[in-house]
Amino acid sequence: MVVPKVWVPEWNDWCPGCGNFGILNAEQQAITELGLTHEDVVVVSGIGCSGKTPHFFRLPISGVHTLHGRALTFATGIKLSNPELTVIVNGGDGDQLGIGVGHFVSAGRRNVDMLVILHDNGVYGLTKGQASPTLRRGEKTKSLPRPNVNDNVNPIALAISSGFTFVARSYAYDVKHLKELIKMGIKHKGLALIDVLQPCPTYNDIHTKEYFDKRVYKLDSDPSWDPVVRKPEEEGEKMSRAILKSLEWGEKIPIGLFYQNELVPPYEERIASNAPSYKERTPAKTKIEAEGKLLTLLDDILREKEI
Amino acid sequence: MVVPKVWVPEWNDWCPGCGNFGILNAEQQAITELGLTHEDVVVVSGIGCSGKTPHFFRLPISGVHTLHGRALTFATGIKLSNPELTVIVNGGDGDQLGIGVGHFVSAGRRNVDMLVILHDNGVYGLTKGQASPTLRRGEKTKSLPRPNVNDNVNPIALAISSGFTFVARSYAYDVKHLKELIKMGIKHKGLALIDVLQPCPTYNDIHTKEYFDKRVYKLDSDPSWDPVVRKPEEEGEKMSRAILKSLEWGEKIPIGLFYQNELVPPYEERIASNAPSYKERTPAKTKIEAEGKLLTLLDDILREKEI
Amino acid sequence: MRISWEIGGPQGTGVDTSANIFGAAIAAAGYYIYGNREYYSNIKGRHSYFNLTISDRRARSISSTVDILASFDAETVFQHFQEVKGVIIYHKGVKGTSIERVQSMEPEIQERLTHFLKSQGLGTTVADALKYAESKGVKLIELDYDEIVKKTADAVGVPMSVAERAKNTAAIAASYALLGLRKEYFMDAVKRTFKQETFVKINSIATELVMSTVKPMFQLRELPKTGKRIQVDGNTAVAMGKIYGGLSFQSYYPITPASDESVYIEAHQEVMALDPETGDKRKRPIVVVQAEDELAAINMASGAALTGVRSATATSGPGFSLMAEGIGWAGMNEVPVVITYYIRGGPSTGQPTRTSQADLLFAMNVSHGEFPRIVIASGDHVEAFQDAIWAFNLAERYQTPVIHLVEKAIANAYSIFDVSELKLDSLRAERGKLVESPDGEFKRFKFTEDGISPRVALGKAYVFYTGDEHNEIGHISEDSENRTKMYEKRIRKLDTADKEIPEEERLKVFGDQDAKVAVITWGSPKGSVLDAVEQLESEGTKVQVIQLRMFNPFPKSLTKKLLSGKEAIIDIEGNYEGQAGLVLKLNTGIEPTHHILKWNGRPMAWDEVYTGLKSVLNGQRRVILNGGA
Amino acid sequence: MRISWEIGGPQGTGVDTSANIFGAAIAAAGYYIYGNREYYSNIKGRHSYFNLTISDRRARSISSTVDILASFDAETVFQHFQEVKGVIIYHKGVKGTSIERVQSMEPEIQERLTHFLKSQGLGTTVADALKYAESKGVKLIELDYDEIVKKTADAVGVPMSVAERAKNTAAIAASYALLGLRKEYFMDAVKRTFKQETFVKINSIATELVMSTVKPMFQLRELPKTGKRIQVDGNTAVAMGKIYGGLSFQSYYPITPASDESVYIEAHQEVMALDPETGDKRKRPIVVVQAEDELAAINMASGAALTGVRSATATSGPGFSLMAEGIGWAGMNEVPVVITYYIRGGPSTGQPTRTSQADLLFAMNVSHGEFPRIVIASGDHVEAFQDAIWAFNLAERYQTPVIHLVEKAIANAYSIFDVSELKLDSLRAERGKLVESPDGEFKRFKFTEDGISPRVALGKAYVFYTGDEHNEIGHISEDSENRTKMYEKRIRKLDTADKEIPEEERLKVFGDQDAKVAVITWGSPKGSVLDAVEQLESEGTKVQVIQLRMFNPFPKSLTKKLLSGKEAIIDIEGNYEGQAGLVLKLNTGIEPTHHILKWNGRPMAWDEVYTGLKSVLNGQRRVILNGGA
Ligand SMILES: Cc1ncc(C[n+]2csc(CCOP(=O)(O)OP(=O)(O)O)c2C)c(N)n1
Ligand SMILES: Cc1ncc(C[n+]2csc(CCOP(=O)(O)OP(=O)(O)O)c2C)c(N)n1
Ligand code: SF4
Ligand code: SF4
Ligand SMILES: [Mg+2]
Ligand SMILES: [Mg+2]
Repeated sequence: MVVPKVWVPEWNDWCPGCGNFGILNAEQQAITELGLTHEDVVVVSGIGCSGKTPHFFRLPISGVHTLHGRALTFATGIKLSNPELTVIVNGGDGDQLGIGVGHFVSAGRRNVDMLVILHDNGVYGLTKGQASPTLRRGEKTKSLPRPNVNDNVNPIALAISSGFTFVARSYAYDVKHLKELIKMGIKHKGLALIDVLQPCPTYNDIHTKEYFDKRVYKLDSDPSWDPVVRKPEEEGEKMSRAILKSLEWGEKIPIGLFYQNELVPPYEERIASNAPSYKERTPAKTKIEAEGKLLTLLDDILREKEI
Repeated sequence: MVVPKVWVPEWNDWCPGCGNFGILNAEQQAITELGLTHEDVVVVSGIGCSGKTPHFFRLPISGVHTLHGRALTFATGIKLSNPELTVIVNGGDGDQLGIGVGHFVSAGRRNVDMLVILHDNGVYGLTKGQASPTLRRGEKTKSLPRPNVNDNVNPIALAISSGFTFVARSYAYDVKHLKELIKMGIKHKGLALIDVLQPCPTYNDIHTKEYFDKRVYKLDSDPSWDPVVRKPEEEGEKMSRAILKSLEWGEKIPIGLFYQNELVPPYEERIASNAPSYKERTPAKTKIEAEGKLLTLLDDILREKEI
Repeated sequence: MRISWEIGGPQGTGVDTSANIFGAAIAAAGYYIYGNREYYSNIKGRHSYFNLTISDRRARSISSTVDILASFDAETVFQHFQEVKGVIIYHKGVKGTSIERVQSMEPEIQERLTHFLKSQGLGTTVADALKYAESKGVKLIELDYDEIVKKTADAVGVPMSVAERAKNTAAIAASYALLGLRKEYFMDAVKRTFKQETFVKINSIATELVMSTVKPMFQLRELPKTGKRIQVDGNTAVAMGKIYGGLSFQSYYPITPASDESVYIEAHQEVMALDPETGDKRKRPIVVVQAEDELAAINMASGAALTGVRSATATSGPGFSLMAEGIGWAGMNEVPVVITYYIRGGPSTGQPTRTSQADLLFAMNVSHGEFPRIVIASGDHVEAFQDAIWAFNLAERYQTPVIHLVEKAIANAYSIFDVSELKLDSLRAERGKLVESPDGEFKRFKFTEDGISPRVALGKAYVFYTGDEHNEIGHISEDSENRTKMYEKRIRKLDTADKEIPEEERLKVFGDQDAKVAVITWGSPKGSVLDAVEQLESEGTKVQVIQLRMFNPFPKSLTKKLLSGKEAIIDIEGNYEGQAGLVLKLNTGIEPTHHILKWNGRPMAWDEVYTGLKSVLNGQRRVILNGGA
Repeated sequence: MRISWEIGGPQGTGVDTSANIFGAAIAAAGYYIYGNREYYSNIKGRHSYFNLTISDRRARSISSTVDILASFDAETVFQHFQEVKGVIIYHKGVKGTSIERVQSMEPEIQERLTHFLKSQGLGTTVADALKYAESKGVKLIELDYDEIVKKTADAVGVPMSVAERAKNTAAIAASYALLGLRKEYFMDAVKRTFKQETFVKINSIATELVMSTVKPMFQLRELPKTGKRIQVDGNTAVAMGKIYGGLSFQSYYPITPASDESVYIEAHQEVMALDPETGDKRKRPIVVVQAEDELAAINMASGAALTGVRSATATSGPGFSLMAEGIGWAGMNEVPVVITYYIRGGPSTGQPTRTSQADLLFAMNVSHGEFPRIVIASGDHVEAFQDAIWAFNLAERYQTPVIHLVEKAIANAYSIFDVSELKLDSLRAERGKLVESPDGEFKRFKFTEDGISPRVALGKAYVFYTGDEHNEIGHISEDSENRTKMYEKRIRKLDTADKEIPEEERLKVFGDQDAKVAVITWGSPKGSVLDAVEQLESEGTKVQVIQLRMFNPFPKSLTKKLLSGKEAIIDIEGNYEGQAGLVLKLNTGIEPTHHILKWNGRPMAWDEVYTGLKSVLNGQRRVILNGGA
């Protein structure tokens, strides 16, 4: 394994003051604090300002900057072939909830053990500020010719309805809060979402730092807030309570963990229950040839077709 | 307008006993009872057994049998260009909630005035019975080599989280119940979903007629069930109550209206508020040429660019 | 020796099972079989049929004329009576059924048949159709299936509904009896198929009832069998090839006629393999994911490939259209991923269950921008198996998506062949520049002479991938000079491939090299073309056949050499435009002089190719085939 | 007469506004302008620049050498000093900045420049670069922007941060002063741009400060203007064309460099139109939908087209890849839908903000199966406008998707031209076989001689559409004979189109018809090619230029005729493979003898084409251009 002699990070070309910096910092800190190295971490991303995240890491990790809306699908292939990797997906709100929302919902059905960090800035940043799916109807950010005509999707409600088993929200300028959630999300066994409120000072002149600073409050400041499903019976009620909570958006905006359910087995376990060899011999660890000789034995398979 | 002298319906090639027959009958009855003709109705469908629906109508309507998962997108183009048409979308559960789930969620954000009839049979019928997104994890229908490894999506919860403004469930073998809901769904101003429990006797040997017959009960048998949002404040609570209700699936399965909210303006109104001429001169009604001469006047537009 | 047998009936009424029992019996007697299955995009009720060629050597094509037609419904008689040259086995009870009453038949067909029978001065019942056949010398065998079912039911002591399928067995038993082979093979096949005692009994009795009444027409004798033989369809052949080749990850979205491959692999999610360290046999898993759509399928496969595993997906036209963007990403990121592309009738949903060769140009040009797309095509089941492994080797050597074309006519057809033909031991893995233990800084996209950079699995070094243009490290780069170089580096891999892959492997030559007439073809028509050419040769006409196996990089020099000096170059393929002919022209400047084309969704039968070739030799420039119900 | 001016700076610091003010002033003085914009796929901070050609007649290309470079940061000097032949305007304060310190410059570029300067025996600061330029005869104009900003701020009485942009104005004021034109034009342009009094003041003062210090180098005089002129970029030209052509529905998903077109239309969601019944002017709406992805965009557009309205979408490579399946459906269902395809650098995400011509073959072969894809390409802004209307006419006449190719180099470039060139009155609507009031049974897919069936809007008759193969009614049909016929009917429309559309409309010929040398080209290189050829002609070398405008159906006979007897056929295009050359070969058998190609993402400058042509004339077979920072 190579440890870089001189690690030359890329120049970061996000706009000054962009909330993405906070997200990147939190990610880096979380990875460092968890003691993860480049042997462990693959950061997968979609397309957008947020999509550039892996290139801007100042830690030596691997990065896979994929297609607009498709990060989750690549990540799924990576993780299932090599479940030892820690896979973190960074996606924009357009990326994950617009063009990619089909994969978002479908990923919930699989519950692959990964973490999705949603860069929720209300706009399509990299294409110059069109409305993203989290912008509310009637809102008119800087570069819209008219107020937004679409209703927004609620990432928290959608993730819960889709089967994500760890659903949280954080705020890009509260790096510590975000970092802790990222650590929890990485450790969570199953598919995790952190919806990060990410001001885009260039295009989103509504949901600014000032806007959030005075609205954001922490869910766990209420000691009775318990988002964790501990028994199957609790599931429905904790789900709908979390969804109701997620509708709170106005003078007060809650951040923190909305819902967690580790009773649902991650996809890796489901594979292993069908193919027990998967527990030890994952695809990435299994040799399929030795010096060119194919190692798979076809006898059984041929026998089935013998005539 | 042509009224067919001899209307020769296509031969219907669904399997004997298929729940789709009930859905087709209910649709036909609803259209007839509402007095709608072929000048009014366009039935749009995706791909699957359900996708063949428009071809099998025994009424002269127009049918647009589109692509797998894409029916809603075609329907949107049709409806917005000619809002006078009544557009009904028929889609399979694979079609709408698998490959097409991205459009499903996104359609919720627009609330175009259309009705989606979901043929919910738990399987991919036309491709020989693979698990569809509504099949639950662990269930093993006839043609699966192993129990289903994916969790299901809950169409009701997903539709509500996505912004559908009329969300109901019915049962293919209760034609009368379904017919009434279809009539309501057509009359509803905005995007309506009816999730129709549709037994597939060929591939789904779990969710059979017998299975549903003894489980299905009507929501409105409880006189206190009021799914209609009448004031904006009610929205959140009615939503989360409907979602909680939709999680009820076991010995008892509720059918009927889960949620309705006509306070959200349909997309057509949103267009008209930006372009008032849309109210009278819809694209389909507006001539753009007369004997080859183009009628659009470019003067204003050229003036903006004059230098 | 070749006998053509056909059985038809409504989808979902046991046509497949019957054809399998019949085939198994024939195979047990030492014969080879080539079978093709035709069916509607429908689950139950529409007409489907099996066409089997029985031969004493490996069979590779179907005939458009039928020696024995086994039917039990009216539609089968209507759809096929014109094809039959030998015998029609039919149900007494349907004789009175007229065309108008067969609702499952499409109006176009009803109209055409009505017109035909009327033009012959006949009515429109099954009896009329049979009368026509008889007038052409066809022998009729009438069975009363109702009676057979009744007798069987009575004998076994079950209700008639339980004994229903006895009629299927009766139809194949009658067919079998015509061949003159020993009854035991048939009985064994029946027993192997039906697990339940009652059903074995029912079918045995039905067999006895029929066999005693039908006299042999063909004097087939048992043939000696040496070595192992297998019977596989194209989907299974590819699946087996992939598994042998080391497939470790397959993602797919259900689609006809591709998903049977994935379902087969799913059912073999663990396979035995040698552990190279210990020498033990141990199971290894294959991860198979049913994705939410084809966009997900290709991208999951690419993601998996980045971890260093052999990874693939399989689809057909509509899914492939959806994969365009993902294939482009794989091309840009030099990902070795294999796409098995089952061609069915297009455009759009088209004819989902029918065959076609119309997607070649799309496969070769898929996705925006320029990058190497390696495209290979199999011509039979043995090739389908071997090419699945070849595809992995090409993908890993040249680090680019490889598109493996297999048509529905191969996927849903099957053949019996000797296992030795697979040449298992000669098939090897070539993993190209995959670095196991990197040291030093890893430049995933290093500039090299041959355009191929070292590759490493995620987790073994820190590497970067992006669909944006990038520098050697894999970071985004918009620099114009890097752009020119990196872009060229990727495309240059095709030149390297062109240099390294012997042109002899990229095409196969058959027939007489000195012939003045050459045929070019590819994919499923191969067998029919070879059979047609053999027939022509036996009549003294020499023809050279070139089967194109790789379209990109194209075997330019060799085709030029082979085609130089030919008086006629006949392009035979299953599309309208003559797409392989266009690719030939583009690559060599040589243009086919004649075309034999077919796009009606049915595979080419050897005898229609033969007739087509005759027409061409008589001067016809463009022959359109339209055989097959 | 041609002057090449360039301005650069970090994205988001007012480079565009500055270029616009400068251009407006020049235009007011009666000059024509052609401008090209280069920028990174980035919002703020990366280097972007504008290159303007000033001319006394309609300008159509950029130069690779620059007469005046206006800069205010170090990177602009570094990226461009080698291009300049005339004057560099730079900021005193950056002279000491060295390459290493300009972090926004990509490592590849830093390395190359460092290497270059060192090879010249120089250091790596801006001062060194300037020294190099000076040694080549370039004049340097040093401005102290900090001082200008300060003075301006003081004079207006605002903080320095408010007056920041005064430096931009200073840079263009200095540039303007070099030209020798009257100050008023400039001042007017400043006033028109800044609505606020304070800003007008700031910029006026900055202008005065600079103008007084810079002496004219070019003696430009005011030119007379006759008639109306407009300045539009390619996105706007297409949008205006579509609107004029009757566009009523446009769906899109944001993507560079396509979405500016849709955003423009969105901002013009209501346009004035004549009511043909009353003769009144009334507004009509254009429905513009920002879709959730490109799959939705194409399908919404097709849905809209079924209601009888003119409907379109616009995208670039990644989106087009996603549209493949939808385009196939439109082809199968004979839907008149227009796809404006803005080509940017591929494959995959590629270089989103750079130009390319590499998507031609993909556009021509998009989606599985065979169906007519009509493909046209515009070569300049006037054509972009007119072709938008042509595209609708073709789509409706031939009832098939029409793909209109426009490259980033046209989309994000602009030119000034006379409105009369648009020939508005000669542009007409052709709606083909659209039936307004159907009577009798309506067969949407009726078999006809020319392959074109009557069409009707949904709601006016009951009609059926399906992506499956269908009969004349539009119901699914798997019948083999119907298949053969219906399939052919669709493709035959291309023959009809080929017969009906004059080949003269499908290409344009320039230059000397009797020349022994022919150039074929298409799209954005057009202007540069024509300028280069004009230069060659002025030197006595005659060249014929063929600009291909329609690729499918290809103008076979005319190209054959035009190219017959040429000694050299030079293919000039912006890709690696010479794709239009391949299409030529495929259609005519004629192969380009030489290639001038470019794929570095930057548009072709007229002078590099000129040099390229010289190389070709000296015998070089393949010239690769690599100009442009
Ligand atoms: C298929 C496809 N369509 C469109 C684009 C253009 N595109 C690039 S970034 C982007 C949107 C980015 O918005 P978001 O996902 O919210 O990310 P952000 O920039 O805000 O972080 C779009 C539409 C693309 N790259 N690919
Ligand atoms: C892009 C694409 N992928 C796959 C298919 C194949 N396909 C046809 S029908 C179908 C699934 C049908 O399932 P569902 O939508 O549930 O409809 P049902 O048949 O159950 O009514 C699939 C996958 C297709 N037609 N197009
Ligand atoms: S555009 Fe917005 S999201 Fe993108 S980098 Fe700039 S501030 Fe951040
Ligand atoms: S397969 Fe199932 S859904 Fe399809 S027609 Fe048959 S019963 Fe109905
Ligand atoms: Mg965003
Ligand atoms: Mg279904």
